[in-house]
Amino acid sequence: MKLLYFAWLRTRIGRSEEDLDPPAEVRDVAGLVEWLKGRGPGYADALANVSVVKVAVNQEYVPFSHPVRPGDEVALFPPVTGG
Amino acid sequence: MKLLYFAWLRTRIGRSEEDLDPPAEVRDVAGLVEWLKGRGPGYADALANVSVVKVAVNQEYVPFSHPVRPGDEVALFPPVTGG
Amino acid sequence: MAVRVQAEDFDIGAELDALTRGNPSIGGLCSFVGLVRDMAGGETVGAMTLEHYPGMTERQLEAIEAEARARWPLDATLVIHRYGRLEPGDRIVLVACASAHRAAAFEACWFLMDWLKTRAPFWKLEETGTGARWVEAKDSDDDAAARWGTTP
Amino acid sequence: MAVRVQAEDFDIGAELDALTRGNPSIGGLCSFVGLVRDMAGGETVGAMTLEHYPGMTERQLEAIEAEARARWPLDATLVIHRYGRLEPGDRIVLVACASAHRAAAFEACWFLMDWLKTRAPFWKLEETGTGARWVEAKDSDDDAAARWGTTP
Repeated sequence: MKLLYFAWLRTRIGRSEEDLDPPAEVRDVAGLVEWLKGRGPGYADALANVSVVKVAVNQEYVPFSHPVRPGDEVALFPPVTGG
Repeated sequence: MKLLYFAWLRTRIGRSEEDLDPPAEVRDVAGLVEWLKGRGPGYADALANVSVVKVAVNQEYVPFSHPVRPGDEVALFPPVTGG
Repeated sequence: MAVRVQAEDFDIGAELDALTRGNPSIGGLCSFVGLVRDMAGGETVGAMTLEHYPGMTERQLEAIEAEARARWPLDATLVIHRYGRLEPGDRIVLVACASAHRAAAFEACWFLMDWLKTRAPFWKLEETGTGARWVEAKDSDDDAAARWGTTP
Repeated sequence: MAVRVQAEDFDIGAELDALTRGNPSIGGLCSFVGLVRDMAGGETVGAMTLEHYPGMTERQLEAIEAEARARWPLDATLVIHRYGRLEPGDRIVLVACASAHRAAAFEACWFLMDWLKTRAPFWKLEETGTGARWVEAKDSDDDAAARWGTTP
Protein backbone atom coordinates (compact mmCIF):
# COMPACT_ATOMS: atom_id res chain seq x y z
CA MET A 1 0.00 0.00 0.00
CA LYS A 2 1.35 3.40 -0.99
CA LEU A 3 0.93 6.12 1.64
CA LEU A 4 1.22 9.82 0.78
CA TYR A 5 1.32 12.73 3.26
CA PHE A 6 0.92 16.42 2.45
CA ALA A 7 1.39 19.82 4.11
CA TRP A 8 1.72 19.67 7.92
CA LEU A 9 0.93 15.95 7.97
CA ARG A 10 4.01 15.49 5.80
CA THR A 11 6.25 17.66 8.01
CA ARG A 12 5.05 16.07 11.27
CA ILE A 13 5.39 12.52 9.99
CA GLY A 14 8.70 13.48 8.46
CA ARG A 15 8.27 11.97 5.04
CA SER A 16 6.14 12.56 1.95
CA GLU A 17 5.48 8.94 0.99
CA GLU A 18 6.20 5.36 1.94
CA ASP A 19 5.23 1.82 0.98
CA LEU A 20 3.69 -0.09 3.89
CA ASP A 21 2.04 -3.45 4.44
CA PRO A 22 -0.52 -3.01 7.19
CA PRO A 23 -1.68 -6.16 9.00
CA ALA A 24 -4.76 -7.97 7.69
CA GLU A 25 -7.01 -6.51 10.42
CA VAL A 26 -6.60 -3.03 8.88
CA ARG A 27 -9.64 -3.03 6.60
CA ASP A 28 -10.66 0.63 6.31
CA VAL A 29 -9.28 4.15 6.54
CA ALA A 30 -10.16 4.44 10.25
CA GLY A 31 -8.24 1.23 11.00
CA LEU A 32 -5.30 2.37 8.90
CA VAL A 33 -5.08 5.68 10.75
CA GLU A 34 -5.16 3.95 14.14
CA TRP A 35 -2.42 1.57 13.03
CA LEU A 36 -0.30 4.45 11.71
CA LYS A 37 -0.56 6.29 15.05
CA GLY A 38 1.33 3.40 16.66
CA ARG A 39 4.26 3.76 14.28
CA GLY A 40 5.90 6.61 16.23
CA PRO A 41 5.46 9.98 17.90
CA GLY A 42 5.46 11.90 14.58
CA TYR A 43 2.53 9.81 13.33
CA ALA A 44 0.73 10.10 16.66
CA ASP A 45 1.14 13.87 16.64
CA ALA A 46 0.10 14.30 12.99
CA LEU A 47 -3.00 12.11 13.40
CA ALA A 48 -4.04 13.19 16.91
CA ASN A 49 -7.04 15.14 15.64
CA VAL A 50 -8.64 13.17 12.83
CA SER A 51 -11.34 15.84 12.36
CA VAL A 52 -8.73 17.85 10.40
CA VAL A 53 -7.42 14.91 8.39
CA LYS A 54 -8.78 14.38 4.89
CA VAL A 55 -8.30 11.12 3.05
CA ALA A 56 -8.12 10.17 -0.60
CA VAL A 57 -7.95 6.58 -1.79
CA ASN A 58 -6.70 6.22 -5.34
CA GLN A 59 -7.01 10.01 -5.73
CA GLU A 60 -10.68 10.25 -4.76
CA TYR A 61 -11.99 11.73 -1.50
CA VAL A 62 -13.36 9.03 0.81
CA PRO A 63 -14.81 8.85 4.34
CA PHE A 64 -13.01 7.05 7.17
CA SER A 65 -15.32 4.08 6.66
CA HIS A 66 -13.93 3.48 3.15
CA PRO A 67 -12.11 0.12 2.71
CA VAL A 68 -8.38 0.02 2.04
CA ARG A 69 -6.66 -2.82 0.21
CA PRO A 70 -3.13 -3.83 -0.73
CA GLY A 71 -2.10 -1.86 -3.81
CA ASP A 72 -4.19 1.21 -2.94
CA GLU A 73 -2.71 4.70 -3.03
CA VAL A 74 -3.84 6.32 0.23
CA ALA A 75 -3.20 10.04 0.84
CA LEU A 76 -3.64 11.83 4.17
CA PHE A 77 -3.70 15.63 4.25
CA PRO A 78 -5.24 18.66 5.98
CA PRO A 79 -8.21 20.57 4.52
CA VAL A 80 -7.13 22.15 1.24
CA THR A 81 -6.24 25.84 0.91
CA GLY A 82 -5.62 26.50 -2.77
CA GLY A 83 -7.24 28.99 -5.13
CA MET B 1 -33.64 73.92 -25.77
CA LYS B 2 -31.43 71.27 -27.35
CA LEU B 3 -33.23 68.08 -28.41
CA LEU B 4 -31.35 64.82 -29.07
CA TYR B 5 -32.80 61.63 -30.59
CA PHE B 6 -31.19 58.20 -30.63
CA ALA B 7 -31.64 54.81 -32.31
CA TRP B 8 -35.08 54.30 -33.92
CA LEU B 9 -36.38 57.58 -32.51
CA ARG B 10 -33.62 59.28 -34.49
CA THR B 11 -34.38 57.41 -37.72
CA ARG B 12 -38.15 57.95 -37.47
CA ILE B 13 -37.84 61.63 -36.64
CA GLY B 14 -35.20 61.95 -39.34
CA ARG B 15 -32.59 63.88 -37.42
CA SER B 16 -30.23 63.34 -34.50
CA GLU B 17 -30.52 66.76 -32.90
CA GLU B 18 -32.13 70.16 -33.19
CA ASP B 19 -32.51 73.43 -31.27
CA LEU B 20 -36.13 74.21 -30.49
CA ASP B 21 -38.05 76.86 -28.54
CA PRO B 22 -41.18 75.18 -27.24
CA PRO B 23 -44.03 77.52 -26.23
CA ALA B 24 -44.22 78.64 -22.61
CA GLU B 25 -47.00 76.17 -21.76
CA VAL B 26 -44.56 73.28 -22.27
CA ARG B 27 -43.35 72.88 -18.69
CA ASP B 28 -42.42 69.22 -18.36
CA VAL B 29 -41.27 66.23 -20.39
CA ALA B 30 -44.84 65.02 -20.94
CA GLY B 31 -45.83 68.40 -22.34
CA LEU B 32 -42.74 68.55 -24.53
CA VAL B 33 -43.45 65.12 -26.00
CA GLU B 34 -47.06 66.07 -26.76
CA TRP B 35 -45.90 69.27 -28.45
CA LEU B 36 -43.26 67.38 -30.48
CA LYS B 37 -45.91 64.93 -31.77
CA GLY B 38 -47.59 67.86 -33.53
CA ARG B 39 -44.46 68.76 -35.46
CA GLY B 40 -44.99 66.16 -38.18
CA PRO B 41 -45.73 62.51 -39.00
CA GLY B 42 -42.18 61.37 -38.20
CA TYR B 43 -42.46 62.75 -34.69
CA ALA B 44 -45.99 61.38 -34.25
CA ASP B 45 -44.81 57.94 -35.36
CA ALA B 46 -41.67 57.96 -33.19
CA LEU B 47 -43.55 59.11 -30.09
CA ALA B 48 -46.79 57.13 -30.58
CA ASN B 49 -45.99 54.72 -27.74
CA VAL B 50 -44.40 56.68 -24.91
CA SER B 51 -44.05 53.54 -22.79
CA VAL B 52 -40.96 52.71 -24.87
CA VAL B 53 -39.52 56.24 -24.80
CA LYS B 54 -36.85 57.03 -22.21
CA VAL B 55 -35.91 60.60 -21.39
CA ALA B 56 -32.75 62.25 -20.10
CA VAL B 57 -32.58 65.92 -19.14
CA ASN B 58 -29.05 67.25 -18.96
CA GLN B 59 -27.77 63.68 -19.28
CA GLU B 60 -29.67 62.26 -16.30
CA TYR B 61 -32.64 59.90 -16.54
CA VAL B 62 -35.91 61.63 -15.57
CA PRO B 63 -39.61 60.72 -15.44
CA PHE B 64 -42.17 62.36 -17.75
CA SER B 65 -43.19 64.65 -14.86
CA HIS B 66 -39.73 66.24 -14.80
CA PRO B 67 -39.69 69.99 -15.65
CA VAL B 68 -38.00 71.22 -18.82
CA ARG B 69 -36.56 74.71 -19.17
CA PRO B 70 -34.93 76.80 -21.90
CA GLY B 71 -31.28 75.83 -22.13
CA ASP B 72 -31.89 72.20 -21.13
CA GLU B 73 -30.44 69.33 -23.15
CA VAL B 74 -33.30 66.88 -23.57
CA ALA B 75 -32.67 63.43 -25.07
CA LEU B 76 -35.34 60.96 -26.19
CA PHE B 77 -34.43 57.36 -26.88
CA PRO B 78 -35.64 53.76 -26.66
CA PRO B 79 -34.66 51.44 -23.79
CA VAL B 80 -30.91 50.87 -23.95
CA THR B 81 -29.36 47.69 -25.36
CA GLY B 82 -25.62 47.97 -24.75
CA GLY B 83 -23.26 45.65 -22.91
CA MET C 1 -11.05 53.40 -11.25
CA ALA C 2 -11.64 54.22 -14.87
CA VAL C 3 -14.33 54.40 -17.51
CA ARG C 4 -13.52 54.48 -21.21
CA VAL C 5 -15.86 54.72 -24.20
CA GLN C 6 -14.03 54.09 -27.43
CA ALA C 7 -14.29 52.77 -31.00
CA GLU C 8 -11.00 50.84 -30.79
CA ASP C 9 -10.58 47.32 -29.52
CA PHE C 10 -8.87 46.76 -26.16
CA ASP C 11 -6.16 44.36 -24.96
CA ILE C 12 -7.67 42.32 -22.12
CA GLY C 13 -4.35 41.09 -20.77
CA ALA C 14 -2.76 44.55 -20.72
CA GLU C 15 -5.84 46.10 -19.10
CA LEU C 16 -6.11 43.49 -16.36
CA ASP C 17 -2.39 43.53 -15.65
CA ALA C 18 -2.45 47.31 -15.28
CA LEU C 19 -5.40 47.09 -12.92
CA THR C 20 -3.70 44.91 -10.31
CA ARG C 21 -0.02 45.79 -10.78
CA GLY C 22 1.64 47.34 -7.76
CA ASN C 23 -1.21 46.61 -5.36
CA PRO C 24 -0.46 43.41 -3.43
CA SER C 25 -3.51 43.84 -1.21
CA ILE C 26 -5.61 42.56 -4.14
CA GLY C 27 -6.49 38.89 -3.75
CA GLY C 28 -9.02 38.49 -6.55
CA LEU C 29 -9.81 39.99 -9.93
CA CYS C 30 -13.10 39.22 -11.65
CA SER C 31 -13.66 40.33 -15.22
CA PHE C 32 -16.34 40.01 -17.84
CA VAL C 33 -16.00 40.44 -21.59
CA GLY C 34 -19.07 40.81 -23.80
CA LEU C 35 -18.68 39.67 -27.40
CA VAL C 36 -20.73 40.05 -30.59
CA ARG C 37 -22.66 36.84 -31.30
CA ASP C 38 -23.35 35.62 -34.82
CA MET C 39 -26.94 34.67 -33.98
CA ALA C 40 -29.78 36.62 -32.39
CA GLY C 41 -33.46 35.73 -32.24
CA GLY C 42 -32.88 32.81 -34.60
CA GLU C 43 -31.31 35.00 -37.28
CA THR C 44 -27.74 35.24 -38.47
CA VAL C 45 -26.07 38.51 -37.54
CA GLY C 46 -23.45 39.71 -40.01
CA ALA C 47 -22.45 42.78 -38.01
CA MET C 48 -23.82 45.33 -35.60
CA THR C 49 -23.43 49.03 -35.04
CA LEU C 50 -23.40 50.41 -31.51
CA GLU C 51 -24.79 53.92 -31.21
CA HIS C 52 -24.32 55.84 -27.97
CA TYR C 53 -24.95 59.20 -26.32
CA PRO C 54 -21.53 60.86 -25.90
CA GLY C 55 -21.27 62.60 -22.57
CA MET C 56 -24.20 60.88 -20.94
CA THR C 57 -22.58 57.48 -21.53
CA GLU C 58 -19.49 58.42 -19.54
CA ARG C 59 -21.59 60.03 -16.80
CA GLN C 60 -23.78 56.98 -16.43
CA LEU C 61 -20.86 54.55 -16.44
CA GLU C 62 -19.07 56.65 -13.82
CA ALA C 63 -22.21 56.70 -11.68
CA ILE C 64 -22.60 52.92 -11.95
CA GLU C 65 -18.92 52.43 -11.08
CA ALA C 66 -19.27 54.77 -8.07
CA GLU C 67 -22.29 52.78 -6.89
CA ALA C 68 -20.28 49.54 -7.09
CA ARG C 69 -17.46 51.09 -5.09
CA ALA C 70 -19.94 52.28 -2.48
CA ARG C 71 -21.43 48.80 -2.13
CA TRP C 72 -18.28 46.64 -2.14
CA PRO C 73 -14.69 47.06 -0.86
CA LEU C 74 -12.95 47.35 -4.23
CA ASP C 75 -9.30 48.13 -4.84
CA ALA C 76 -9.69 48.78 -8.56
CA THR C 77 -12.42 48.89 -11.19
CA LEU C 78 -12.45 49.26 -14.96
CA VAL C 79 -15.20 49.66 -17.54
CA ILE C 80 -14.42 49.86 -21.26
CA HIS C 81 -17.31 49.96 -23.74
CA ARG C 82 -16.91 50.21 -27.49
CA TYR C 83 -19.16 51.90 -30.04
CA GLY C 84 -19.31 51.80 -33.84
CA ARG C 85 -19.48 48.85 -36.21
CA LEU C 86 -18.52 45.44 -34.81
CA GLU C 87 -18.52 41.95 -36.26
CA PRO C 88 -19.25 38.55 -34.67
CA GLY C 89 -16.47 37.59 -32.27
CA ASP C 90 -15.50 41.23 -31.66
CA ARG C 91 -15.23 42.43 -28.08
CA ILE C 92 -17.91 44.93 -27.00
CA VAL C 93 -17.33 45.55 -23.32
CA LEU C 94 -14.87 44.80 -20.55
CA VAL C 95 -15.76 45.14 -16.88
CA ALA C 96 -13.25 44.26 -14.17
CA CYS C 97 -13.26 44.51 -10.36
CA ALA C 98 -10.38 43.79 -8.01
CA SER C 99 -10.74 43.25 -4.28
CA ALA C 100 -9.04 41.61 -1.34
CA HIS C 101 -11.72 38.89 -1.46
CA ARG C 102 -13.27 36.98 -4.31
CA ALA C 103 -16.95 37.36 -3.38
CA ALA C 104 -16.72 41.16 -3.58
CA ALA C 105 -14.95 40.95 -6.94
CA PHE C 106 -17.55 38.58 -8.40
CA GLU C 107 -20.57 40.43 -7.06
CA ALA C 108 -19.37 43.89 -8.06
CA CYS C 109 -18.44 42.76 -11.57
CA TRP C 110 -21.82 41.09 -12.11
CA PHE C 111 -23.62 44.13 -10.68
CA LEU C 112 -21.72 46.45 -13.02
CA MET C 113 -22.69 44.38 -16.05
CA ASP C 114 -26.34 44.12 -15.03
CA TRP C 115 -26.67 47.84 -14.33
CA LEU C 116 -24.69 48.84 -17.40
CA LYS C 117 -27.06 46.75 -19.54
CA THR C 118 -30.10 48.70 -18.36
CA ARG C 119 -28.61 52.17 -17.77
CA ALA C 120 -25.72 52.99 -20.12
CA PRO C 121 -27.11 54.74 -23.22
CA PHE C 122 -26.06 52.38 -26.00
CA TRP C 123 -28.26 50.97 -28.77
CA LYS C 124 -27.46 48.05 -31.05
CA LEU C 125 -28.43 47.98 -34.71
CA GLU C 126 -28.03 44.44 -36.04
CA GLU C 127 -27.44 43.61 -39.69
CA THR C 128 -29.27 40.35 -40.42
CA GLY C 129 -30.14 38.41 -43.55
CA THR C 130 -33.53 40.15 -43.58
CA GLY C 131 -32.19 43.67 -43.08
CA ALA C 132 -31.06 45.96 -40.28
CA ARG C 133 -33.04 46.02 -37.05
CA TRP C 134 -32.73 47.74 -33.70
CA VAL C 135 -32.24 45.27 -30.89
CA GLU C 136 -35.11 45.33 -28.40
CA ALA C 137 -34.44 45.61 -24.70
CA LYS C 138 -35.05 42.35 -22.82
CA ASP C 139 -37.23 41.93 -19.75
CA SER C 140 -34.63 39.45 -18.50
CA ASP C 141 -32.09 42.29 -18.38
CA ASP C 142 -34.49 44.41 -16.31
CA ASP C 143 -34.99 41.46 -13.98
CA ALA C 144 -31.24 40.93 -13.67
CA ALA C 145 -30.71 44.59 -12.76
CA ALA C 146 -33.61 44.54 -10.29
CA ARG C 147 -31.92 41.76 -8.29
CA TRP C 148 -29.46 44.38 -7.05
CA GLY C 149 -32.12 46.56 -5.46
CA THR C 150 -33.48 50.00 -6.14
CA THR C 151 -31.82 52.04 -8.81
CA PRO C 152 -31.04 55.54 -7.53
CA MET D 1 -12.20 22.68 -21.90
CA ALA D 2 -8.83 22.48 -20.27
CA VAL D 3 -7.16 22.08 -16.89
CA ARG D 4 -3.51 22.92 -16.35
CA VAL D 5 -1.40 22.64 -13.20
CA GLN D 6 1.96 24.33 -13.61
CA ALA D 7 4.77 26.19 -11.87
CA GLU D 8 5.04 28.85 -14.60
CA ASP D 9 3.04 32.05 -14.74
CA PHE D 10 0.32 32.41 -17.40
CA ASP D 11 -0.63 35.16 -19.85
CA ILE D 12 -4.23 36.14 -19.07
CA GLY D 13 -4.81 37.95 -22.37
CA ALA D 14 -3.46 35.11 -24.49
CA GLU D 15 -5.42 32.49 -22.53
CA LEU D 16 -8.73 34.37 -22.75
CA ASP D 17 -8.25 35.20 -26.43
CA ALA D 18 -7.59 31.54 -27.22
CA LEU D 19 -10.69 30.51 -25.29
CA THR D 20 -13.15 32.53 -27.38
CA ARG D 21 -11.39 32.77 -30.75
CA GLY D 22 -13.27 31.20 -33.63
CA ASN D 23 -16.51 30.63 -31.72
CA PRO D 24 -18.92 33.50 -32.47
CA SER D 25 -21.73 31.85 -30.53
CA ILE D 26 -20.01 33.05 -27.35
CA GLY D 27 -21.62 36.19 -25.97
CA GLY D 28 -19.93 36.45 -22.59
CA LEU D 29 -16.67 35.45 -20.96
CA CYS D 30 -16.27 35.62 -17.21
CA SER D 31 -12.86 35.10 -15.65
CA PHE D 32 -11.36 35.17 -12.20
CA VAL D 33 -7.70 35.57 -11.27
CA GLY D 34 -6.49 34.83 -7.74
CA LEU D 35 -3.38 36.68 -6.62
CA VAL D 36 -0.96 36.38 -3.68
CA ARG D 37 -1.73 39.02 -1.05
CA ASP D 38 0.96 40.64 1.06
CA MET D 39 -1.12 40.41 4.25
CA ALA D 40 -2.91 37.51 5.93
CA GLY D 41 -4.37 37.33 9.40
CA GLY D 42 -2.81 40.68 10.27
CA GLU D 43 0.70 39.57 9.35
CA THR D 44 2.91 40.52 6.42
CA VAL D 45 3.43 37.70 3.95
CA GLY D 46 6.78 37.76 2.17
CA ALA D 47 6.07 34.75 -0.03
CA MET D 48 4.17 31.50 -0.08
CA THR D 49 4.77 28.00 -1.36
CA LEU D 50 1.91 26.04 -2.89
CA GLU D 51 2.17 22.31 -2.39
CA HIS D 52 -0.14 20.00 -4.33
CA TYR D 53 -0.91 16.33 -4.99
CA PRO D 54 0.15 15.64 -8.58
CA GLY D 55 -2.35 13.44 -10.35
CA MET D 56 -5.19 13.95 -7.89
CA THR D 57 -5.08 17.71 -8.51
CA GLU D 58 -5.72 17.27 -12.22
CA ARG D 59 -8.41 14.66 -11.57
CA GLN D 60 -10.24 16.89 -9.11
CA LEU D 61 -10.02 19.97 -11.34
CA GLU D 62 -11.33 17.96 -14.29
CA ALA D 63 -14.21 16.65 -12.18
CA ILE D 64 -15.10 20.17 -11.01
CA GLU D 65 -14.95 21.46 -14.57
CA ALA D 66 -17.16 18.59 -15.77
CA GLU D 67 -19.68 19.43 -13.03
CA ALA D 68 -19.78 23.07 -14.18
CA ARG D 69 -20.37 21.98 -17.78
CA ALA D 70 -23.17 19.68 -16.65
CA ARG D 71 -24.88 22.51 -14.75
CA TRP D 72 -24.52 25.41 -17.23
CA PRO D 73 -24.49 25.71 -21.03
CA LEU D 74 -20.82 26.57 -21.51
CA ASP D 75 -18.94 26.94 -24.78
CA ALA D 76 -15.49 26.93 -23.24
CA THR D 77 -13.86 26.59 -19.83
CA LEU D 78 -10.33 26.95 -18.54
CA VAL D 79 -8.68 26.31 -15.18
CA ILE D 80 -4.98 27.04 -14.62
CA HIS D 81 -3.54 26.64 -11.12
CA ARG D 82 0.09 27.24 -10.22
CA TYR D 83 2.23 25.52 -7.58
CA GLY D 84 5.64 26.29 -6.11
CA ARG D 85 6.96 29.48 -4.54
CA LEU D 86 5.02 32.68 -5.26
CA GLU D 87 5.39 36.26 -4.07
CA PRO D 88 2.82 38.98 -3.31
CA GLY D 89 1.18 40.17 -6.52
CA ASP D 90 1.89 36.88 -8.32
CA ARG D 91 -0.98 35.12 -10.05
CA ILE D 92 -2.09 31.84 -8.44
CA VAL D 93 -5.12 30.72 -10.40
CA LEU D 94 -7.13 31.57 -13.51
CA VAL D 95 -10.67 30.31 -14.05
CA ALA D 96 -12.65 31.30 -17.13
CA CYS D 97 -16.07 30.34 -18.51
CA ALA D 98 -17.55 31.36 -21.85
CA SER D 99 -21.23 31.05 -22.72
CA ALA D 100 -23.86 32.50 -25.01
CA HIS D 101 -25.27 34.36 -21.99
CA ARG D 102 -23.64 36.28 -19.18
CA ALA D 103 -25.49 34.75 -16.23
CA ALA D 104 -24.21 31.26 -17.09
CA ALA D 105 -20.66 32.58 -17.49
CA PHE D 106 -20.72 34.40 -14.13
CA GLU D 107 -22.36 31.58 -12.20
CA ALA D 108 -20.16 28.83 -13.61
CA CYS D 109 -16.97 30.82 -13.00
CA TRP D 110 -17.92 31.58 -9.40
CA PHE D 111 -18.95 27.95 -8.83
CA LEU D 112 -15.61 26.72 -10.19
CA MET D 113 -13.68 29.01 -7.85
CA ASP D 114 -15.78 28.06 -4.80
CA TRP D 115 -15.50 24.33 -5.45
CA LEU D 116 -11.83 24.50 -6.38
CA LYS D 117 -11.12 26.24 -3.05
CA THR D 118 -12.59 23.35 -1.07
CA ARG D 119 -11.76 20.35 -3.29
CA ALA D 120 -8.52 20.84 -5.27
CA PRO D 121 -5.62 19.38 -3.24
CA PHE D 122 -3.41 22.43 -2.78
CA TRP D 123 -1.90 23.68 0.49
CA LYS D 124 -0.35 27.09 1.12
CA LEU D 125 2.70 27.59 3.31
CA GLU D 126 3.08 31.29 4.09
CA GLU D 127 6.38 32.93 5.00
CA THR D 128 5.63 35.64 7.55
CA GLY D 129 7.75 37.81 9.84
CA THR D 130 7.23 35.26 12.61
CA GLY D 131 8.10 32.22 10.53
CA ALA D 132 6.49 29.85 8.06
CA ARG D 133 2.96 28.61 8.72
CA TRP D 134 0.45 26.44 6.94
CA VAL D 135 -2.67 28.39 5.98
CA GLU D 136 -5.78 27.10 7.72
CA ALA D 137 -8.91 26.30 5.73
CA LYS D 138 -11.68 28.84 6.26
CA ASP D 139 -15.26 28.07 7.26
CA SER D 140 -16.30 30.87 4.90
CA ASP D 141 -14.88 28.86 1.98
CA ASP D 142 -16.90 25.81 3.05
CA ASP D 143 -20.00 28.01 3.25
CA ALA D 144 -19.32 29.47 -0.20
CA ALA D 145 -18.99 25.99 -1.69
CA ALA D 146 -22.14 24.77 0.10
CA ARG D 147 -24.22 27.47 -1.63
CA TRP D 148 -23.92 25.43 -4.82
CA GLY D 149 -25.57 22.34 -3.36
CA THR D 150 -24.41 18.85 -2.51
CA THR D 151 -20.95 17.85 -3.53
CA PRO D 152 -20.99 14.51 -5.38
